[in-house]
Amino acid sequence: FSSEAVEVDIPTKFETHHLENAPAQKATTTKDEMLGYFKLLAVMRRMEIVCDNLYKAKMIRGFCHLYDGQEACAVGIDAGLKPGDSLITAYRDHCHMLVRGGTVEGIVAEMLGRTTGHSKGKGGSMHFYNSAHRFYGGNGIVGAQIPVGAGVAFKHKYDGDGGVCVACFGDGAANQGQLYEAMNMAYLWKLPVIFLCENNHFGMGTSVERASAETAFFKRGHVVPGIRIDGMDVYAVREGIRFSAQRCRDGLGPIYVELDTYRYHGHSMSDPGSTYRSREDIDKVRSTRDPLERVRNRVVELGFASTGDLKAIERDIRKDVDDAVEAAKAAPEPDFKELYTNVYDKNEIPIRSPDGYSHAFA
Amino acid sequence: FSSEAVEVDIPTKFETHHLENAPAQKATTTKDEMLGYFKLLAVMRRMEIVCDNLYKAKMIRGFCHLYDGQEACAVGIDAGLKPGDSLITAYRDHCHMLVRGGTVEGIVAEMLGRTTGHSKGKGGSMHFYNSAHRFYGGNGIVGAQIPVGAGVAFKHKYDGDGGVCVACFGDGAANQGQLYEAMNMAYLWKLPVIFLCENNHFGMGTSVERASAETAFFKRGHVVPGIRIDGMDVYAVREGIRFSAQRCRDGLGPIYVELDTYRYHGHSMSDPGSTYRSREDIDKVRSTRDPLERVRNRVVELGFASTGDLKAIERDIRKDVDDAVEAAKAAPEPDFKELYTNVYDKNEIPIRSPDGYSHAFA
Amino acid sequence: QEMTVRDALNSALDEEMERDERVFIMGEEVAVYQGAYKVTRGLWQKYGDKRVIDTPITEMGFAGIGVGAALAGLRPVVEFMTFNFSMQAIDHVVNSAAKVHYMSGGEVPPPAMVFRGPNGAALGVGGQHSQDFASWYSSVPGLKVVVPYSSEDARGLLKAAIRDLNPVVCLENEIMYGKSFPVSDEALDKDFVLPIGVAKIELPGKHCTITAYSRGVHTALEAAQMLAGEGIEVEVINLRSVRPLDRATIIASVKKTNHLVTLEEGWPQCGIGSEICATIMESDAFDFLDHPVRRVTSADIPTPYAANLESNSFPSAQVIADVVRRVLNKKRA
Amino acid sequence: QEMTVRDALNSALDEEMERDERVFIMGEEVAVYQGAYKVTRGLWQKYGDKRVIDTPITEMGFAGIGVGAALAGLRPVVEFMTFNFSMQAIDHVVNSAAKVHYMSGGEVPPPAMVFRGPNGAALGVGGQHSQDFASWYSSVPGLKVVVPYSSEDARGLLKAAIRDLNPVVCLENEIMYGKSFPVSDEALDKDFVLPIGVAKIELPGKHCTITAYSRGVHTALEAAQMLAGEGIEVEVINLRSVRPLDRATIIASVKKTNHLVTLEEGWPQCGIGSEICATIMESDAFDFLDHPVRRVTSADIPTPYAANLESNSFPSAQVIADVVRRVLNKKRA
Ligand SMILES: Cc1ncc(C[n+]2csc(CCOP(=O)(O)OP(=O)(O)O)c2C)c(N)n1
Ligand SMILES: Cc1ncc(C[n+]2csc(CCOP(=O)(O)OP(=O)(O)O)c2C)c(N)n1
Ligand SMILES: [Mg+2]
Ligand SMILES: [Mg+2]
Repeated sequence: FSSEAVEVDIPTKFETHHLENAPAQKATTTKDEMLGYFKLLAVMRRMEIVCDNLYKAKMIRGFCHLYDGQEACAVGIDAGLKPGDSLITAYRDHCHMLVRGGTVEGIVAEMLGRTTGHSKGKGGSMHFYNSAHRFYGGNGIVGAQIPVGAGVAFKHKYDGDGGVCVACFGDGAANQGQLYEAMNMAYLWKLPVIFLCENNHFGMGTSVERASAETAFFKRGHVVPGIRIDGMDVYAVREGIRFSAQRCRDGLGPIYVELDTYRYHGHSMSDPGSTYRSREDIDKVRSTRDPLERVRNRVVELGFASTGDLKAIERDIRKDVDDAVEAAKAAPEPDFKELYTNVYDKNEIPIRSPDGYSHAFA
Repeated sequence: FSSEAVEVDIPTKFETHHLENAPAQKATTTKDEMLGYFKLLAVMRRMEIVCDNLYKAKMIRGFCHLYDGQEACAVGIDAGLKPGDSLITAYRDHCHMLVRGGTVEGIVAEMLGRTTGHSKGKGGSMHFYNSAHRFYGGNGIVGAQIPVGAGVAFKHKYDGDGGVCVACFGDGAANQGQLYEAMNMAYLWKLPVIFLCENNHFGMGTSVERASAETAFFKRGHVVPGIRIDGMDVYAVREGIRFSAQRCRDGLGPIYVELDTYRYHGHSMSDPGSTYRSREDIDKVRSTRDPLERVRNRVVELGFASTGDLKAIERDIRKDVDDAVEAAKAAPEPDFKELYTNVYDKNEIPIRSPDGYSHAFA
Repeated sequence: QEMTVRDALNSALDEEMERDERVFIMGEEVAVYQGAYKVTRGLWQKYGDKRVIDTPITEMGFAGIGVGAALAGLRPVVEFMTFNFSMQAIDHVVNSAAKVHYMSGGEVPPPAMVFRGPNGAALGVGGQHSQDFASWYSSVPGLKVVVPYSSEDARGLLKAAIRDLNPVVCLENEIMYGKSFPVSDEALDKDFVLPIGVAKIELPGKHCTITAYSRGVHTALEAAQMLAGEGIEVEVINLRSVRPLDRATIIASVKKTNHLVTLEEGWPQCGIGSEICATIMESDAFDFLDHPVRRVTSADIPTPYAANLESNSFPSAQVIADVVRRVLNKKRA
Repeated sequence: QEMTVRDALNSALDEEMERDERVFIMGEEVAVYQGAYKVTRGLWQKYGDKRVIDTPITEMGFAGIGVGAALAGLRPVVEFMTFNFSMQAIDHVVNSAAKVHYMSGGEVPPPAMVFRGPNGAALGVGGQHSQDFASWYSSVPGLKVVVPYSSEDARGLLKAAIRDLNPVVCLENEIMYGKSFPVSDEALDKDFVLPIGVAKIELPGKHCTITAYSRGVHTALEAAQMLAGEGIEVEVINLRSVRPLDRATIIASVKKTNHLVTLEEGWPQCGIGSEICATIMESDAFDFLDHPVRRVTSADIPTPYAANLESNSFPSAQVIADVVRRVLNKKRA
């Protein structure tokens, strides 16, 4: 049956810091669930490839931080949380948006600067949000989302609603002082926050060894307990997050989670990624740890679907993503009057235009 | 003989973090040296009492952060360093200035806003400096002096001059993110910097337990080694600093030093200090750990001087300090034209006055 | 009845916390110590640890936490012990708080929160503790910035700020905390709020307008009194808010008095006075000017400590009166 | 010969490092990666780890380290990958660097150092990556603030900034990095420095003055060209430095043209344009005005992403030309 529970192994050992216990090295799943993960991972992979092309075609402007390689993080984090939990991340946010109420069309439309984009075209690739799904961005300033995420957790505690906030950041951001300030307060006040480092081993062109005195990120909370999780294995991430969130819910305060992951693309589109790592480095991760391939192998091993079935699924996804992109392209640019809306809660404060002769809402 | 070496015990054990060795629990000294420390401590004690009075007489304005209780820190730090080493601290800086080329007259005159003040009356109590003695302040912004101190250490390394910089900060400042940013870079770059926390157990009215997730400050450098030193014992501080500075000189990078100390006065003059600790708390420290009394006892035990001799010395100091204060009071206020000097290296850029009609140097 | 600005702020906080469970206050020494300047006196005793929160000395961290709590639906009042320290946190005020509503295309409501604390000149606190941030914050779209002078201002503007659905910066002044002002019954009402963006004519007059805010209003009134003895009737506008700036009130006043002197305790360049000069340039009040607008500001220097220098670095009533006389082409009486 | 602004900055850094052992550069990705925008290309290869230093992404920390190194006698060039991130470090620029010489009564020389990087508008980077910090930094006594436009500006001002004995903020513009300009032999000299605080008349004209800086000069020249076809001769002033601001050049120009339009890509309130309006108010150029000064600025909003909105949020040549026409009371040709 597609909803029958099966057990899968989590091969990479969870490493812990200041924790008495650790998640089990296995997870329970079903055929439906596993195929669902496969599809989500495949959609993400495809979406990012399409973004790459749109950027090269000069249809996406400015920055564009692709997530391929790291997909198991976004999928696993979301799978490990409960409805009502919150999420915040940095600028590498397309796929986090996808698990938090976003659609490929809405995401791509945003990057194309269309009015149907999730931020009406006003935010761009670094600024996705979803209030209903408690997704608070999308932040272009390295490190800034970390205390903001702790503040969202503050609200969960204040209201006693049992919610947890996951604040994602990169290995580069992990050196930001505001992380330490936030961890200190979160520990003192027992805030239900998961400080989640997506360690993809580089902050732009700088490897973790060159940027961080301590590269075992999960230990850097010092008194804050930590756990290192294989970020290329969606089940490992899910179980690790579930475990960590439960600690938060139990009132034990913050935890520092490190997801060991990798990005295939350069930092942003202007980064050829050639000065600081080799093609072979990337190929090696791709061939041994790819998050999509790992689920594919599991599906096939468990007999949930054949290689051919999965190829067919991917073909459909390809088509769906292409359709979404076409729909996004077909959407209009934002109306000119959107220039002046959303500066304040109400559109009634006069706002000056460049020429100084005209004011919106005046 | 007054220059004959004697050995004194350091009763409080040095506690270490990530260090293979520790300073010995004894120090070598001489009669002259010990009497010198006694005098310096006594001058500081007296100077701070006099400042207290001057503040209450409304002659010192604004903030005034007294150092009594903590004197062994300033004296011991300086005694543990070599000529050519550097020092930077925060606003509680009167006594650090005294060991770095300052005079009681120059210090008090500054606080009285006189032109003979060490900063010509333009800085006030939080802003003492001495270029010749490599004393870089005096900083009113909590935490700011920490990376600045690491930058001074950067210069020592850059020039390979064998110097070390001590960057002092309080237990409250120890939570500032910029400390972590600075420690990370100092560790990566092996900067010869001593991150020195003068833990006087309170940041204004907040006890360390309420402000810090980890109150063993010397461990908070994580990978940066650390040492906890009795900050009420001038010999402990001296030996601990000497040991730490040697590590820096040996190219081993930064170290985190915690001086366990205490302030007798309120945070600043407006703080009655009554909401967050009791009179008895203070009296207990005074009667058991006072840095001046400890040296007094040692002097007497070793027969270097009698109680009466020391009283006489203190009487002289009292007189000297009073004379210095009188001299400071007698000095003129800064000349009006000083208002506009020292904004830039040269006094030639026109500077606008409040009325907008007049400009200095125009 | 009379009330100090401190008590006005304190009562405003108390009433708004009473009114709305979501309102809480966080900052250094706001709870046990009852506020470095005692603005939060008694609140911790009344509302407890949950709603009056002492933070470590980590401005960047707690400002960010405040923004997050607001995004999630609470109504934080974040106290900076002084606004000088807000420079450590200014990225959160601008990039995390002010811009998020716009960048999300409206998907995220603006964080409804207040950043407040003493701003600008205090006495004898030197170069790092005297900066006026009115012009910087007033330049940022997405923020509102209020600058109370009197006790009524303090109550009405802080209460309005807390109820406002946008991030509001409330720039108070330490020297004013202890000053007492008469307060009307209306101003004591639990629902007394002042509209943000509306200036107040603090003193009507017909010869020359002075715009001022915060402690500057006090000095402007002093100057007005000096000049009154010389037959010069000054109109003093208390700006109350520097973003939105109530240009209409300034323009109307200038059309009446035909003369304008701007006053601020901040640095001159790109200050509030500059903005008001530009406003007059761009309005029809320009044609009513009998003399070009003049600015009175702090000297263009870091604040010195020594009393004699310090007093010369900020605009005094004498200096203001002199400038008004020059603008009016009058000799000192 | 021609040179891009990027190469101009690069050669300036190279020559100054060559000239003075104490000069070093630190910032994110300045070494191995050769600069996020390649301004430091080749320097790490030439000067090695000691003098070209990749930092972690910790602006507050490394800006503070830069200040300390300068206080101790080195000549740091601190690169902010963009000035938007300088908000995390602004306390060090203002409180640690700009004020220390004054607060020490001259005991400590000012930290001789440069904070540099791209500032203001870039293309398609959205609300958090497009802020113009010219007005904020220009308000701070103790800082100098240069705003190069062309390759000659870039070379001459950056070299001057590095040699200056005060903390200097160098606000570059990403969009300009790739632009090519002719450079004179003189400008290629190893000792070519431009005086900080002196503006340049980029285009002489007699009908209307436009003040501009950085990329704005480019747009102003475009507008001037459009207007030239209509017989309107615009004088374009390239400010080059916003602190000190070369008021004399602006005033002289206005006395000649009798009309002034200020241009900036920053937010309007308390901007450089406001300051220039105030400057004219307070100078005798006021009496030469045939029309009040008008400001052209960015719209008073966070920068939107979508291309059509973005282009409307910054001043275009068309908008500038329109404003000049209005100021001159001319119909569009
Ligand atoms: C405060 C700040 N400094 C610098 C930048 C420029 N920047 C953007 S992303 C980035 C690298 C971040 O690396 P990491 O945190 O590891 O995240 P990743 O990109 O790998 O997801 C840098 C330096 C920024 N956006 N904000
Ligand atoms: C950034 C900043 N925040 C707040 C303050 C106000 N303040 C001055 S001293 C102080 C307490 C610091 O305590 P600690 O670091 O323990 O040093 P101590 O006063 O005990 O020497 C505070 C909160 C400040 N000066 N700077
Ligand atoms: Mg990374
Ligand atoms: Mg302390």
